[in-house]
Amino acid sequence: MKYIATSEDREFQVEIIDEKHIRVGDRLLEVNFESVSGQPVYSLIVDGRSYEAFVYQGEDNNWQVLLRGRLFPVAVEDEREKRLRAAGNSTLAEGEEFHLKAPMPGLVVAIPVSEGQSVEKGQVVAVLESMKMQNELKSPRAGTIGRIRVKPGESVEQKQTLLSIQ
Amino acid sequence: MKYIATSEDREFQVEIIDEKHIRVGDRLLEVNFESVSGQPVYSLIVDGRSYEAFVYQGEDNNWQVLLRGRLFPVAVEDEREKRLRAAGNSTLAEGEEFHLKAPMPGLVVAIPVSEGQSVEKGQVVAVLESMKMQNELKSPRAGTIGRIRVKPGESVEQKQTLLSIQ
Amino acid sequence: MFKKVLVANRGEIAVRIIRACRELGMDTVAVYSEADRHALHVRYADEAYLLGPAPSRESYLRGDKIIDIARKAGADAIHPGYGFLAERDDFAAACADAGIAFIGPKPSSIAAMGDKAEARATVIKAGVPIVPGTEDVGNLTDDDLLGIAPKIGFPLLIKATAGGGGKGMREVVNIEEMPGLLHSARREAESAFGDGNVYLEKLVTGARHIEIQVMADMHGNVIHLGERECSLQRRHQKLVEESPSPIMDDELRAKMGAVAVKAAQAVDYVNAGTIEFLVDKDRNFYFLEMNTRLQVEHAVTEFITGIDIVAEQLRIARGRQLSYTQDQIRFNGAAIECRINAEDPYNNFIPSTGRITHSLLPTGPGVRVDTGVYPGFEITPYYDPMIAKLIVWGETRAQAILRMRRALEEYRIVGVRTNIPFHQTLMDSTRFMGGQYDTRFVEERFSMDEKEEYRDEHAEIAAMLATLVAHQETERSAQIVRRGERDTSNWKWIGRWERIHR
Amino acid sequence: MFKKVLVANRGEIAVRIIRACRELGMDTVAVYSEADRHALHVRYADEAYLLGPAPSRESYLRGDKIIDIARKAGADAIHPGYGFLAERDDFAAACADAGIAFIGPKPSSIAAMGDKAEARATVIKAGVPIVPGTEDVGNLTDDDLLGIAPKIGFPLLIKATAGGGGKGMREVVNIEEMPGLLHSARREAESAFGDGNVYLEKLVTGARHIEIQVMADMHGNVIHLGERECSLQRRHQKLVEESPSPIMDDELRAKMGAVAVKAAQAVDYVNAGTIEFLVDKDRNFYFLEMNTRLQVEHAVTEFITGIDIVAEQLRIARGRQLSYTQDQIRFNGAAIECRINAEDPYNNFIPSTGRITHSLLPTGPGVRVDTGVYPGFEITPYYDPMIAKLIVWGETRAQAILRMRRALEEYRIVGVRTNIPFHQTLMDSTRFMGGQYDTRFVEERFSMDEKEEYRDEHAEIAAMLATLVAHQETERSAQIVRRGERDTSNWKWIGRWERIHR
Repeated sequence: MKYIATSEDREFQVEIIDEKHIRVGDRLLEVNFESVSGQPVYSLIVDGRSYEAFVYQGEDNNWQVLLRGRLFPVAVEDEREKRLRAAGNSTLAEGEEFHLKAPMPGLVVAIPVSEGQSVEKGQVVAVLESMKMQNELKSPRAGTIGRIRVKPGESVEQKQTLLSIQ
Repeated sequence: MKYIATSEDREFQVEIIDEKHIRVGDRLLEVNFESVSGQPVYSLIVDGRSYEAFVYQGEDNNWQVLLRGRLFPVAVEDEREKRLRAAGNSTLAEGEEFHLKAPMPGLVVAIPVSEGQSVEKGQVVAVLESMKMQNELKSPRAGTIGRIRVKPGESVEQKQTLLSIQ
Repeated sequence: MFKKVLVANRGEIAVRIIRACRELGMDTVAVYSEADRHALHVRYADEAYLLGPAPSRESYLRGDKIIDIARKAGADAIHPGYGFLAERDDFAAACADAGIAFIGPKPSSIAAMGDKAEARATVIKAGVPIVPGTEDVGNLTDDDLLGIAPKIGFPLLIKATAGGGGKGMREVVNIEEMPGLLHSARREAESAFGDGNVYLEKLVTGARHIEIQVMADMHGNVIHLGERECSLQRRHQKLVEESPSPIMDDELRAKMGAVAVKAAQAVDYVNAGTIEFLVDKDRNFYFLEMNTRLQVEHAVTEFITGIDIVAEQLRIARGRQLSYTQDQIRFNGAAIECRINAEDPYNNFIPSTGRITHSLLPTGPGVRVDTGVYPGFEITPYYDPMIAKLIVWGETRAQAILRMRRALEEYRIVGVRTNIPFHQTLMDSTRFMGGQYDTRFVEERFSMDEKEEYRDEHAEIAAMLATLVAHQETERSAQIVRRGERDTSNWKWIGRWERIHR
Repeated sequence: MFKKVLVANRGEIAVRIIRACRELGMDTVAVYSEADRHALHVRYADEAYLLGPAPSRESYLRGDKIIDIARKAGADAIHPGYGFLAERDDFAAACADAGIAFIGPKPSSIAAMGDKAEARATVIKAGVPIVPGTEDVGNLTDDDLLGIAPKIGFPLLIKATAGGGGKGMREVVNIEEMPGLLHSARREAESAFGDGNVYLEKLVTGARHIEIQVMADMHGNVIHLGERECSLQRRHQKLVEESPSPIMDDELRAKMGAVAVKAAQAVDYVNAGTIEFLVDKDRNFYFLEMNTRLQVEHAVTEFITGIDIVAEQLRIARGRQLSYTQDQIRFNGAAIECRINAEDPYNNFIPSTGRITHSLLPTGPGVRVDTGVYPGFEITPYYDPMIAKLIVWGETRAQAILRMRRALEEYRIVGVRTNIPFHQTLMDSTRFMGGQYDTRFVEERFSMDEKEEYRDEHAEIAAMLATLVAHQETERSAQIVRRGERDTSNWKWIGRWERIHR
């Protein structure tokens, strides 16, 4: 699974390959990662270097890493979340019809709205399942649901239009 | 609830009166008893004296108390158990009919044997419930179940005969 | 010696005193509030008695109850530790009336030094240099003070006459803001000490806060155990103490020591006490106040002198002569103390409460940790945030700093945030290493995020750690979702959705 | 100094060495077995590399792998600690061949002292008194030994020439049992050191085991840091060490120290080493053997001399001169060490394994705990049962004993049984307090349950505690039963019973 971690204003591409390997940027690294005594204290041995840190979760995707007496705030997103954010952030002018597209391939779990229904900005208009997780797709603005092009249970391609909002 | 604790070859009558009071022999004591960090380490403040000890359970009713760098093996029985033991221990000659009596008032939960059935020494012949606990009554010797005088669901008085073993 | 000693305190200092008593073969009596049933001093003491509810006023400040308990338990002495009742002459007197030895100075000495204005007047007579300010005894009205202020000159400090630890202290840079500051200072002093009296003192800039440890017995012997450098403070709270002071030399130590002894003698002092001085850039020193009790940072002096100050307190209180003469006192190596507080250095040092779930103490050569907490113990908001003192010794100051860095790096406390990262950053700061700091350094010229090159080096590791933990969390929640799916298939579930939303 | 040091060990000594390196600004490399991923030395080191499976032969004894790792990691020195590869001259030589500094003596010195028979021959030449026994070098057959035995006289000891720590050691009281004991001794020595050679030594009765710490640099300077009294042993395993020895005086110390230095010089010794002596009732002393490495109990000497022996080892290995001359060495106060083992003193000291669920370290003045374990760490059966060393210092031996009692009482380790109660009983024993003990004291004249009056006093408290816990358990199980009842009523349940039993 691929993640984008932002630490000290630098973006790091971190891919979790398996239990023992990760790729950072284009470097394949052998890692040995363990939680100590079931505490939020983690021991990381990466290519022989041994590190221990407190890792606390902040809001959303923000983590606080206390390492060697310094605090590093780190934002971690996986690609899905990044796309979701992109999808959500796509700004648009009023009135103009907006086509909600699938940010990733997946299974339509639910369309909790019906055609003609008016929705608020941020209201959930579709639930899409992918990577064994269900992701709520929100309306980028207030409006009315136009045509709904998919039904629950259907699988959709990335970028396939799910419904439109007038 | 009353207990008999045997420590250093001495018998102590210890009665748990409530959360904060116990009676040892005829002395009423105020106690403050706490487990430390959810460990088998216990802090006891009794009439102002503060003690801390490890208390481990051994077999049956035997406890190991590690106090001030010394180990005290302590046997703890409640009256019920003592009576049960008395009942169980009551030795008897072969052949002679043995009348199993209720060691305490209670509810007959089960009679897992039937008349005429032969039983081993120590085999459970009756289950009696009292003080919200179920107590198995064992046959003091091998033999054959004679008359069964009680049925499950019946409540019985202390010393009431439950069944006989020939 | 005493048979049984009641320790009228809590936390690490109560534990420290119990240890000294035990090592001298004395029984110990702990007192505790409802919040402290599981506290270490209760667990370690031979006896323990409940004082009352968590708030100090209803528990650790209840001198009457404490004396009753001492009587009931048959304690022949009471050690007050620091804070709480330690500098209350009425409590010391009440102990005496009850025929219980108060392990500390005479009530008269506490009173004389406890009232800061009177203290100034007393030591002036003894020829001890003081910071310019209101010379006369307290009870001054705001008008008096506003009148005197310009003569002293700004900036100046408002200080509580009954005060200590910066409570009721205000800095005044001009006359306009002074009335408001007087008001808040008096209010704070009133609530902290039950005495709203304040006095004024010139603010010495670029000053160091250096104190001298003195010990005096009932036979007129008074010695000093050298200095402790306490300039590293935040909001008048000491954070780090060290001895020797980076600016000290034998000559200045001898001079300040002699003055400290004189100040103690001026109030006929007995037992352990500390004279606090302000030392300006030209190494002129001025008497600030005397702490008539055991000091939090006493362990720093214990490390470099090898003297067990608390044990010596107990002997003195019993009427023994001092075990040492001044010329037997040797200073060996350097010691540093970091006060470990339950507060978040990344969030304006706000106190952090909660249950300690895990802890790993630094140990090994030259390391001492005095603490009153342990895994499973709950840090409550009722008392001081200081949960431990980490003290190290080294043959040289440089070695002590390296050892302190090592120890801080090893120290793990999970469950509450601590200021350990603050200390780690401080120990790495060139100013501290150079010994170039004053009482304003921490607040005005110290930053938690210096050492950029260092941060760059570890930014990537931090990124990896955060990602690995985040991934773990994701997997975990994903599993929960999967489990959920087994119960009710998506199709049923979607049906429900549709019913609801049609 | 060195840039990066690999620590070829585990447990408390690996942690101890990492601390010294860190305080000298050196990077550290840990090696670990599959059982030790969570071990403290792995957590504390800057780098960590897996050696192999848990058994020592496949991990910590794999000198080849360790040297490869040192090369790969770019370590310029290896510290072997004690045990494992510490006294393997071939390993020391391999380090030298790999251009990596071995922090210890030259291979030739290790070899000379490692072979006990050769060692005896060597020191005899240097005029060092030895215990009568087989003077000639090893490789003796059982027949040879059986022939020599009567000349030496019984009782005597069979010792492994490659040995140490009592492995392969047997006591022989008559010729009849000797063949069998020779067999088992050789077998044990073979498996422990890969060398079944043994030699004989007269058994000195009522003897004390006293060792002298020596330090030697590459410039021919050799000094001693006084003695450590190590007579308190069980099955030839030291349990308690102290310095000074209760029987020592300056004159004897000077004599033994001089002899120890001579013995070290006899093998051209460099770095830290220890000469073990047997001292008989008349205070005659005999060379036993030399441990050519850091000793478990080195911290006792660190406490009374103020010298950081491990840091000094690192300096010496780098080619530095000793930081001290003999006449700069001062002995201050008294220090005692208790070895805390995971074993049950109430059950014939059988080792106890398991996860440590809770731990509370004694701290405060004059207390040091060196340990490699922490709450959550699993004690495995693969390695030495020693999980911690508790060392205390006091101005006098009496104070040190009182402090040790205090510290032992505070120490809490939950999850495994420990021998702390043994130490507590020992510290209370009049024989120990009087300093009247020899190497047989623990096994032959010490009992875990003395002090009857004490037991009577606490029998009742123990009864209360056991009862309260038992009651709590009863209540808990009762609740479980009650919960059970809610699910299926007794009546249904009885019905089932009847069906089954009709």
